Amino acid sequence: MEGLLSTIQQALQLLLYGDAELWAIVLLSFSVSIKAISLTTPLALLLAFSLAYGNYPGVRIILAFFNSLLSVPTVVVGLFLYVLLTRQGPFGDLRLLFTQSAMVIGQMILCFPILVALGYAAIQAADVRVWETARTLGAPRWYIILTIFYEVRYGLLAAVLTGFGRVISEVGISMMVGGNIMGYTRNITTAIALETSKGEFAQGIALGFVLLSLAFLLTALLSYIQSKNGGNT
Amino acid sequence: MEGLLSTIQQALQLLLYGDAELWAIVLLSFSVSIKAISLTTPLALLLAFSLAYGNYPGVRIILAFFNSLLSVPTVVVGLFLYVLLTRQGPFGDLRLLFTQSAMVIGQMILCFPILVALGYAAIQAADVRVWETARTLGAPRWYIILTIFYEVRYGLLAAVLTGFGRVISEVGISMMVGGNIMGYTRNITTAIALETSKGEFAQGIALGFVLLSLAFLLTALLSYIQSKNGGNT
Amino acid sequence: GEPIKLATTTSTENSGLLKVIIPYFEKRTGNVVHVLAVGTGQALRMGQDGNVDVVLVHAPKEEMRFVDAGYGLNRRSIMFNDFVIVGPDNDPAKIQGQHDVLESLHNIAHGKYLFVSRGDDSGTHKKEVHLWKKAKLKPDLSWYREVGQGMGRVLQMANELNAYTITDRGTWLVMRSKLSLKLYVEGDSLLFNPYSVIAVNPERYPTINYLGAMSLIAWLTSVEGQNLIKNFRMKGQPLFFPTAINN
Amino acid sequence: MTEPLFVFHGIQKTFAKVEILRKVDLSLYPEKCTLITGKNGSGKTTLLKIIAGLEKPEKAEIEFSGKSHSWEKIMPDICKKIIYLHQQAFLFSSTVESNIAYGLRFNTMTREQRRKSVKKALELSGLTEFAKKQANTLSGGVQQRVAFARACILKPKVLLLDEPVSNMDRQSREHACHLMQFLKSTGTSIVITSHVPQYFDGLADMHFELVNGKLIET
Amino acid sequence: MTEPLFVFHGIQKTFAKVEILRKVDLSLYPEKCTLITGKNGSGKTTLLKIIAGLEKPEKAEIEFSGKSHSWEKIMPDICKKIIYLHQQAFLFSSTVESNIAYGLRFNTMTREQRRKSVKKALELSGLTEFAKKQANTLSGGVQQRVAFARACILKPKVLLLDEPVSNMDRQSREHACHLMQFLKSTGTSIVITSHVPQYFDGLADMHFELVNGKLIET
Ligand SMILES: Nc1ncnc2c1ncn2[C@@H]1O[C@H](COP(=O)(O)OP(=O)(O)OP(=O)(O)O)[C@@H](O)[C@H]1O
Ligand SMILES: Nc1ncnc2c1ncn2[C@@H]1O[C@H](COP(=O)(O)OP(=O)(O)OP(=O)(O)O)[C@@H](O)[C@H]1O
Ligand SMILES: [Mg+2]
Ligand SMILES: [Mg+2]
Repeated sequence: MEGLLSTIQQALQLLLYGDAELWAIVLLSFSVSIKAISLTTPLALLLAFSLAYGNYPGVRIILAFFNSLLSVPTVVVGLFLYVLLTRQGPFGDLRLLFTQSAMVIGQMILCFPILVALGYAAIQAADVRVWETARTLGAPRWYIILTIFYEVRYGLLAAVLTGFGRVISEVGISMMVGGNIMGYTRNITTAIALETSKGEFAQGIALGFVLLSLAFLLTALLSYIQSKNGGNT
Repeated sequence: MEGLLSTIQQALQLLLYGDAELWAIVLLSFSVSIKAISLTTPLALLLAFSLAYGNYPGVRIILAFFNSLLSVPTVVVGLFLYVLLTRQGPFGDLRLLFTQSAMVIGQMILCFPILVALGYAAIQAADVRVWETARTLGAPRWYIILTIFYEVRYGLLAAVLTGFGRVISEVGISMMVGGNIMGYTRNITTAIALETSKGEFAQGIALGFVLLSLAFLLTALLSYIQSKNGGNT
Repeated sequence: GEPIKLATTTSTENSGLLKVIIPYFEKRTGNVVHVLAVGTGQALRMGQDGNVDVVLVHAPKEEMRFVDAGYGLNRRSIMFNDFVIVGPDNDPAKIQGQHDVLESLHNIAHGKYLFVSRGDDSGTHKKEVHLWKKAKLKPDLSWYREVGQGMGRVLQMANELNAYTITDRGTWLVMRSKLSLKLYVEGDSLLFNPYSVIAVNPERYPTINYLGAMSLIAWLTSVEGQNLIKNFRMKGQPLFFPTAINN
Repeated sequence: MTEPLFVFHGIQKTFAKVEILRKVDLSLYPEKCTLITGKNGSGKTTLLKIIAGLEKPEKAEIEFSGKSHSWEKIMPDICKKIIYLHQQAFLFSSTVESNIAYGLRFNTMTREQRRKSVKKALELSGLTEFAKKQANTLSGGVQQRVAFARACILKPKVLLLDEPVSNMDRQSREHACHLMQFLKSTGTSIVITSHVPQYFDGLADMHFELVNGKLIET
Repeated sequence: MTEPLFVFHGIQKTFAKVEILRKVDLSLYPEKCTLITGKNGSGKTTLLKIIAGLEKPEKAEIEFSGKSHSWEKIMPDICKKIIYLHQQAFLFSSTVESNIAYGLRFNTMTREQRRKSVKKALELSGLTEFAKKQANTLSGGVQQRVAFARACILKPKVLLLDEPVSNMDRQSREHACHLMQFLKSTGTSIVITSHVPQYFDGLADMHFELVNGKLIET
C-alpha cells in the first residue's frame, strides 16, 4: 500500500513540477491524437451515415467487417504501416517512418473503424422522422446530415470520445512507426512503456496518472460545453 | 509489396495448418477476453442504466470520469494491478500474478469504463416512453430494465463489441500481469509483441490476421443472430 | 512442484537459447520453468518484488546492487557473449576494421553521424553509456537518437535511419539477414557482455520457490548446462560462451 | 354515489416556474368515467401522469381506504392498480401480439390462459389480422388501437386515457367506447382527456375542464 | 377548373405482399383542398408520403407541366414544392422558434426577413408565448401546432397534412383552418387526411375515401 501512496505522490509532483521534457512529451501525445481524431471523424461519420441511410446491399457484412477491425491489436496496425512506409516499401520514398506524421496516420487507421461502428450505432437509432422532416422542409443533403448528427449528438460524442481514448492510450503504433525517439516522437504511452521496461513502475503509473488527469479535464470541458449548448441529454 | 503478399500467404498457412501451439494461444486469448467481457457487461450496463435513470446529482461528473478512463493505457492498468497483486501488495496472498485470472481481472478493469460510457450513450437515447409504458403496464423493475435494454439492443451490442475489441486487442495488461509465459499465459497479442521484438514482422502480421479472421467470424455470427431475432435495425 | 519463475531479458529469450536448453532441465529434474522475458530493469524489479524466483540478466553493476541490497543470493556468472558496433553499409564514419571501440565512437560523434541508442537502461544501454563516458564524449540530439526500445527494434530503426548502433551479438545474428547494416567493430575487450543468474533471497520472501531457483542455477552451472550453452548454434554460429566451468 | 377508490388532494406541479396545476382535487369512483377537457398545454397530460405515478408532483395527498398519504409514500403501492395510456401511443419493438401480452406477464396466469386472453383482446379490438405484424409497420391509428387494447386487457382499477381515440377511424372509435363502457361496468374507474367531448357523451359521468391549473366542473 | 399542378397516375404500393394502393390517381389543383378519409390502415399516410417523395412506390407516373414522368425521375425536382406534415408531429430538439425557422434557412431571405417571418408565424398560430421553449417540453397539442406552423410558413405549392388537428383544442383547430383557408387563397394546393371530415366542411373542395387501395369520390 505504501507503494501506491508514494506513487500517487510522485504523480502529483510530476503534474505540478513536471519539467519541460515531460510537458513536451504530453504535448506531443495530445497533438498527435487530436490531429488523428479530428482528421478521421468527418470521413468516418459520413461513412457511418451512408451505411445507415444508403440502403445498399452488403451493409451488414461491411459493418461486421468494421466491428471485427475493432479487435486488431495496435502493434499489428503499426507493423502493417511499417511495411508500407519502410524504405524499400511502396511508400518508402515519403520518408515518413519515425515521424509524428506516421503516428498520426497510424492512429487514424486505428480509430476509423471505431468511429464507423459507434457512429453507425448512434445514427441508426435516430427516429426516421428526423430524415423525413428535414427532407420535406427542403433541407439540402448536407444539412439533412447535420440535422441527424445533431439529433444523435450524444451518441456521436461518445463515439468520438471512445476513439480519442483509444488513440491517446495506444502504444503499439507509436512505438512501431514513431520509434519512441526522445525529443522527436516520444509520447506519454511510449514513455510509460519505457519506464516499465526499466522497472520504474511508479514512474509509469505516475505518467499514466498525468494522462488520466488531462483526459479528465478535456472530457469534463467537453461535457460542460455540451450542457451549455442546451442539450437535455 | 512482395513482403505484404508473402505475409498474407504466411497468415493463411498459419490459419489452415496452424499447429496445436498456435491454437492453444488463440484459445487462451478468446477464453480470457470472453470471460472478461461477460463478467463485466451485466454490472457495467446496470451502472449505465442507473446513471441514465437514477436522477441523482453528479451524474455528469461521473460520466466525465468514466469517459476519461477510456484514455488510460493498458500498461498502466497492468502496472496498477501489478502493484495490487505483487507479493507484498494488498492482494499478494492470492498468488494471482502471472496467471490467466489476473489477465481476466485486468481486462475487466479495462472494459468496464467502455461499457459504462457506451452503454449510457445507448440507454439515454431510448424514448422515455419505454420506461413509462413498461412501468405503467406493471412491469417489475428488472423487467423494465430488460425492456429498455431490448429497445436499445443495437447500441448495447455496439458497446459490447467495442469492449470486446478493446480487451482482445490489448497487450499491456496481458504482458504485465500475465507475463507472456509460453503455454500458460501467452495470448495472441503477447505472442505478436514477442515476434515483433524479434523482428519477425511477417509472423506478427500473420498472427494479427488470424485474430482478425476469428473476430470477423464471431462478429458476423452475432450480427446474423441479431438479424434472425427480428431486429429491424 | 511449483513452477520456477525465471525473469530474463528479451535478448536471451529472442536468441532462442532458453527454448533449446530449458526442456533438458525440465526433463532431468521434473521442474517446470515459466520464462518471463522483459526489460533488464523490469526483470530485476520483479525479483525485487518477489514475483519471480530467479533472474537471468546482463548488467553487472545493477546485479551487484541487487545482491548487496539483499534481494538476491548466489549470483553466478554463467556465460558471456559480446557487443558489436554495426552501421550503414557505406560506413560514412569509416570505422570498419577498427579494434578500438572508443576511437570509432569518436569518429561517429565528430562526423555527427546518426547513432541509435536503446535509451532504456538495459544492460546494452548501460554498456553504451559507459563507453561514451569512457570516450569522454557527450552525445547530443542532433545526431543521437535515444529510442527506448528493445534490441531488435533498435536494429531495425538503425537500418531504417542509416544509423550506427551497438548491439549484442545474439540479436545481431538473429536479425542480420533482414538488415542492410554491416558489422564494423568487434573484439575490443571493452565489449565483453557477461550474463549472470541470481536467485531471489528466500529470507525476504519465504514462500518463493527457492529450491527450484537453486536447482536451475545448479543445472545451468553444471557440465550438462554449460555444454548445452556452448553447443547452442544460431545460424550456424556459436553465440554464448560458458563461464561457470572452464573446459 | 359509492365510495371513491382514490381521492387526490391538492396536486401541485410547476414547470420552469410556471404553475401548471394549482391544488387540483380529483376523486376516482369505481364504475364511473371522468372526462377532462382543456386547452393545449393546460396540463391534462401532466395531471394524468401524476395520477399514474409517472411524473412527480411538488405536492399531492392521496386518500385511499380511509387514510391520507403523501404521493411519494403511497405511489409505489397503488400505481400497479392504475394504467396510463400515452397521448402518443408507444409500442415496444416487437409484434402486436407480444405488445398486447406485455402486461399479462406479471400476473399468475398460465401460458394458455394468457394466449387465450390475448386472442380475445385481439378479436374485441378488431386487430386479429395484425397479430403477427411488427409494431413499427403499423399505421398511426392501428398503433393507437394496439396500445389501447394492451391497457384494457389488464382490467385495471383505474384507467387513464390520454386522447385515446384521436387517430382512430369512426368504427374503431365506437368499438373503443363500447369496450370502455364494458370495463366501466366491471368496476373500472376511467379518466379520459379529449378535445372532442361529444365522442364520450354516453360514457362520461362527470366532465371537468382544466382552466388555469384548476379543474372546473362543466 | 384551372390546370392541375401535378397529376399522379397509377400509384401502386405493396407492403409485405399486401397491395395497399392499387393504381391510385390523384390530381392536385392550385387553390383547392382535397380531403381524404379512410379506415385505419387503409393507406392514407402511405399515399401522402409517396406524393411527398418520402416513400417509394412500386410504380407511379407524374404529369407535370404537360409532360408525364416516372416518380423516380421527377421526384428530386418537385419534392421541394411539396411539404408533408407527419401524422405524429416530429420536432427537432431545439426551441420552438428555431424549429419554425428550419425550412426558411434554405432560401434567399436575409436574417432580418427570416426573423420577422418567424415572429409573424408565431403570432398567427398563437405560439408566441412558447417561442423560447425547448420542443421536448411541449404538450402534444402544442407540438402539433408548431409542426403545422413550421410547414405553413414555407408557403409550399402543395401542402400534405396528415391528421393535422387530431390533438389540437377547438380554438387552435379553428385557427388552423383559417390559416389553411388563407394558404389556399394564395394558390397552395392542400391535401388533408382526417377521420373527422366535419372539421373541414368549409375548406375541402373534394372529398375522397380510400377503400381497398382505391380513391373513391364521396
Ligand atoms: N418537462 C417539461 N419541462 C417544462 N415544461 C413542461 C414539461 N412538460 C410539460 N411542460 C409544460 O407543461 C404544460 C402542460 O403540459 P401538458 O402536456 O400537461 O398539457 P396538455 O393539457 O396535455 O396539452 P395538450 O392538449 O396539448 O396535450 C405545457 O405548457 C408544457 O409546455
Ligand atoms: N414499413 C411498413 N412495412 C409493412 N407494412 C407497412 C409499412 N408501413 C405501412 N404499412 C402498412 O400499410 C398499411 C397502410 O398504412 P398507412 O399508415 O398508410 O395507413 P393510414 O391510412 O394512414 O392509417 P391511419 O388512419 O391509421 O393513419 C397499414 O396496413 C400498415 O400496416
Ligand atoms: Mg396532453
Ligand atoms: Mg395514417
